[in-house]
Amino acid sequence: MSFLPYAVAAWLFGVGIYGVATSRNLIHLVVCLTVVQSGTYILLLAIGYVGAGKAPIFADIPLNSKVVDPVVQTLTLTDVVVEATVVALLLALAMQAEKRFGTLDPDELGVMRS
Amino acid sequence: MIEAFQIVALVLVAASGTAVVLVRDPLRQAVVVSFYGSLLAGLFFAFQAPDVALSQIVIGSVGVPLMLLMAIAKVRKRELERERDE
Amino acid sequence: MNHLAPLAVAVPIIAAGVLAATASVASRRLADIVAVLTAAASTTLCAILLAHSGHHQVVYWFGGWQPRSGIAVGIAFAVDPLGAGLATFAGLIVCVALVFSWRHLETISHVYHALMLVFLAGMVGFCLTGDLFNLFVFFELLSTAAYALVGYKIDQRAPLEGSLNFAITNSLGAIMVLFGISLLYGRTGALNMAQIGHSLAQQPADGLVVAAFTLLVAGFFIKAAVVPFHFWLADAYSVAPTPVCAVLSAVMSELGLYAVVRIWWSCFHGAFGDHEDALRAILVVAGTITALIPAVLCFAQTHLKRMLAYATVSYIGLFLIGVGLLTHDALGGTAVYLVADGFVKASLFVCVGIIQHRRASVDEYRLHGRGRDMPFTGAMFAIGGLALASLPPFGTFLGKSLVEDAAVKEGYGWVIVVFILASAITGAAVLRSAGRVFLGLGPEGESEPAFEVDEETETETGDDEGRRRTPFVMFLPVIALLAGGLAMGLIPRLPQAALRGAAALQDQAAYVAAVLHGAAGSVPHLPAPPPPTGLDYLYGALSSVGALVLAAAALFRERLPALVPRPVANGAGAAVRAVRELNSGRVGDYVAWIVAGVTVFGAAFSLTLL
Amino acid sequence: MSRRARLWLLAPALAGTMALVVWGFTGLADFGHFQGAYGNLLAKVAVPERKATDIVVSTTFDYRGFDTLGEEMILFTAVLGLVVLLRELRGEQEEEEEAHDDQEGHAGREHRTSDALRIFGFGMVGPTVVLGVYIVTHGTLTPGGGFQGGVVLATALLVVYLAGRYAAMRKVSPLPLLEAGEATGAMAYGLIGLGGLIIAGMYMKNFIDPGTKGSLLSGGFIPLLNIAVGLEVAGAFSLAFQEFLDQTILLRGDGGSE
Repeated sequence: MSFLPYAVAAWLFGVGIYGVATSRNLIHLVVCLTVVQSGTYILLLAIGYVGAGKAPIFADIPLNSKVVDPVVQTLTLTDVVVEATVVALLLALAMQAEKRFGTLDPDELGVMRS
Repeated sequence: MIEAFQIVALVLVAASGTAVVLVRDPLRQAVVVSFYGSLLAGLFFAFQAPDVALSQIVIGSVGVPLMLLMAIAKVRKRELERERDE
Repeated sequence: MNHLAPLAVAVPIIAAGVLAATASVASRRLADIVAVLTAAASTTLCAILLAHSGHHQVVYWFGGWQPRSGIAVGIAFAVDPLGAGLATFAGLIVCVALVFSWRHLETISHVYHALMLVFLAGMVGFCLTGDLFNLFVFFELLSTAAYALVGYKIDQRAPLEGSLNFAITNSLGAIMVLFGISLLYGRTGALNMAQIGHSLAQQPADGLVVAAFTLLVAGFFIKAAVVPFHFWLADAYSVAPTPVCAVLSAVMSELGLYAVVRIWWSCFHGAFGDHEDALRAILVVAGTITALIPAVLCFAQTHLKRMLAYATVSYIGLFLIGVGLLTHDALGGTAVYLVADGFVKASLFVCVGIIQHRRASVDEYRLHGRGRDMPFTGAMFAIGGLALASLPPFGTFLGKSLVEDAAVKEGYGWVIVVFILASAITGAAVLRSAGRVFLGLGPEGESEPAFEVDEETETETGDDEGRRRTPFVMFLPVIALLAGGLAMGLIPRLPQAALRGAAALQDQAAYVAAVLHGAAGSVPHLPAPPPPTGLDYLYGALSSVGALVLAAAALFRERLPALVPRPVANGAGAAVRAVRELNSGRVGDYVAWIVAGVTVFGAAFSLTLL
Repeated sequence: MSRRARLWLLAPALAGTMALVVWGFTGLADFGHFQGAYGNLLAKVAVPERKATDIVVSTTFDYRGFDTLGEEMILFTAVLGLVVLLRELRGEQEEEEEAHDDQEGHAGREHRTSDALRIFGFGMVGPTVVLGVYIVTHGTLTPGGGFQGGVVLATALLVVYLAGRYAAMRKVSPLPLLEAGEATGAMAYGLIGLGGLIIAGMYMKNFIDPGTKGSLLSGGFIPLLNIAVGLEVAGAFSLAFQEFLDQTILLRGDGGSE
């Protein structure tokens, strides 16, 4: 059971990539990419979790309390913001592509071959 | 070591993450992904990461789905226009 | 003096903010001037850092958080000569690109300038940082700027598609890098590369280390466009605005390889050091494939920018061989080769930009003979082609000779054939286009309808008056870049300095001591490598003459007697077509190839490195 | 490649990659047993040194503040990218404007929002802004900070849109002002870092006295950075929402005529 968090991270990685590779709609594809990325959040936070540890905020717990790793949380914060920016940019591209190509199907774009 | 509510949250996240990928219609997917974002936020609370959870709520279950909805709305509108033109 | 390190990144970042904040009031010319001056300032800072790092590793802890008993508390810039050199080179290319853009992209130029400066800041930070997660942050920063810059011409279809494929594949790469970083953090509890390397070396490597290594390498190989991660590159580089192409092709791809070098020597060398031979074999084979297949695709192209894009991939393969030999003389030689080739390729892209400005097309057949009245551009383009084919005394020749000599020492003498073939074929493609466009040689042909390109000029000042002559600000970059490529082959102490830099980068113990314990480790003294021998000149002549012969053969195919039996020729043609078909423009295919590549590299690493 | 061929390539490749990833994960410490030198050190020293009670925040803005500068810039760059990618080109702009006038002629969507919703919406703006400002300024003490508060502030603008109409939203936040605010926030972070170099001799060095634990101004320059980030994020997300709204604005107008 204690492998479950890592297994979920791996599963999201795999299922997200499956979605990206087989997507028929650019908007759907972008969302699948966020699923892949959410695998990294779970992995990071699961790595830094300490059994029975508190959140690393010493507002109302004593200074020597057992807390979970604060570094992974910092990294995940950055990661979440990065995801939002990538989504915004990709959506903008998808919308422009739809405007010019008249389709959102990545398989029908294909202006450039070979 | 792993707590029961963490297991529940993890299973829910895995299931809804799969659902996000399998729902191929963007509009329905935007709804599912908003739900997924909230579940993730819950999981982060369960992992003792309230800062991340708060970010996840504002970005993952509000910000990103809003952008998605706006993008979908624009696309739908153009589709309608194209149909009208034909 | 160390304070220059953060300023090299902070200056362009703050300037980008100023440009964006004053967007509605500042004039275009002012933005041009501010951007060029900022890029020049950042370049100068990097150059000073380069000079300093030649004596000892420059370590800068942000916020003054020095490590405590070997545990890094903050983020450090750990500047070594090769990283500083690459950052300086990035700054130079961005300067030149900004000068060339003087006449480009008239609309919302302030955003363009801000994006270019952020792009530069991202590349500089990427080269200087000593923290693995910080490396990821800069990786994302430079990528984000690059996606927007590639898709700049939103009124055309191809740039949108190129940018989409670029953004999706590279985001996937960034996620893989992050997975790798997470695994390493889970094992070592550290993000500082020196600390990670020190910690990994303490215990035997296992599946976790292999998986982390594979994911990191794959993520950076996507950026570098190593086969089979390379498909996105041709789509993106063939459609970006010319000045952006120059930066992408000359610097950004190469950064992916730099990152692999960095993590291998700083993080993984201690854990896998016993299996260096196996890794060497894997990387050299991957490099050979990456050098040869895209070289053929390059030769098969008539779209000039796409041709140069494939040349970029082919050269990445050559650099990968050089890097993959894992010795300091090969790495030093690769550094010289990489910078010289970057100058040359940027100059070729700029030449294509001039053609596009004057003739509103980048297709070899459509341009047939239409460059006859542009002798200067033609000459520069042809010289660039010869330099690409490593004609002495260009820096490409020197770098290639250094790497070849190092390969012979390691028992990989056969890669000389790969170097000669790849440089001759890519050079021949350029020379053939030069002959067709500027001299009108060869029969007129139909351009391939394989992909439709929106044939438009990028320069928006281009009324007929403007098209009749090439503005000076467009010529200047070509001359400067070619001169840079030449200088790389002529500066007397350069090879020695590059080798010393490479040796410093590869000295993991000294790196750990300098970063974590503040030791002022000195850069080792090495003798200068022997100058190119007669044999080296023979190889250089072979590739240059080979390029000329191949180009002539392509131009005058009809007049030649049938040297190859028809079935063989047909078979070869079908094979090339089949390979070209793989580049389908569909991002789903590209993702499938990327995953396949991860599996192949992962299998190779896990079978040999444990 | 045909889709079938792609699947044939993807299936074994993905299986292999997943196997590699899972194999890697088995090398991790059992869930809940992590002992990271870096994290443990920070958990011990951060509160005494920085007086900020939320260690995640003092790590984000102080110990690893340089990462956050990069992250800020990613957000800044992404918004620049949106401005580039969603810009209306000459010609297209006129088309859209004509359509817009049309919509005005149809009495717009002003009447499509019910009065109750509008009043509720306007009523919500105040609390949303207050909540956003609260989250930004209390970052050093409790969960939250510039990022989370900034996004909340940006959604306040969306509430204006939901409650009233696009024009009202534009009036509240003219684009150039937002652009300037966003860029200023991004720049401010870099400049505060520079302040560390000038005043304390090290880039990104915390040059303000950390104060006492638990006070609103504890953490030295962390509250300042939080405000800079809040400004940047609020500006960035408002701009992002507006860029996407600019594109969708006509939808509501069309809705009635369908």
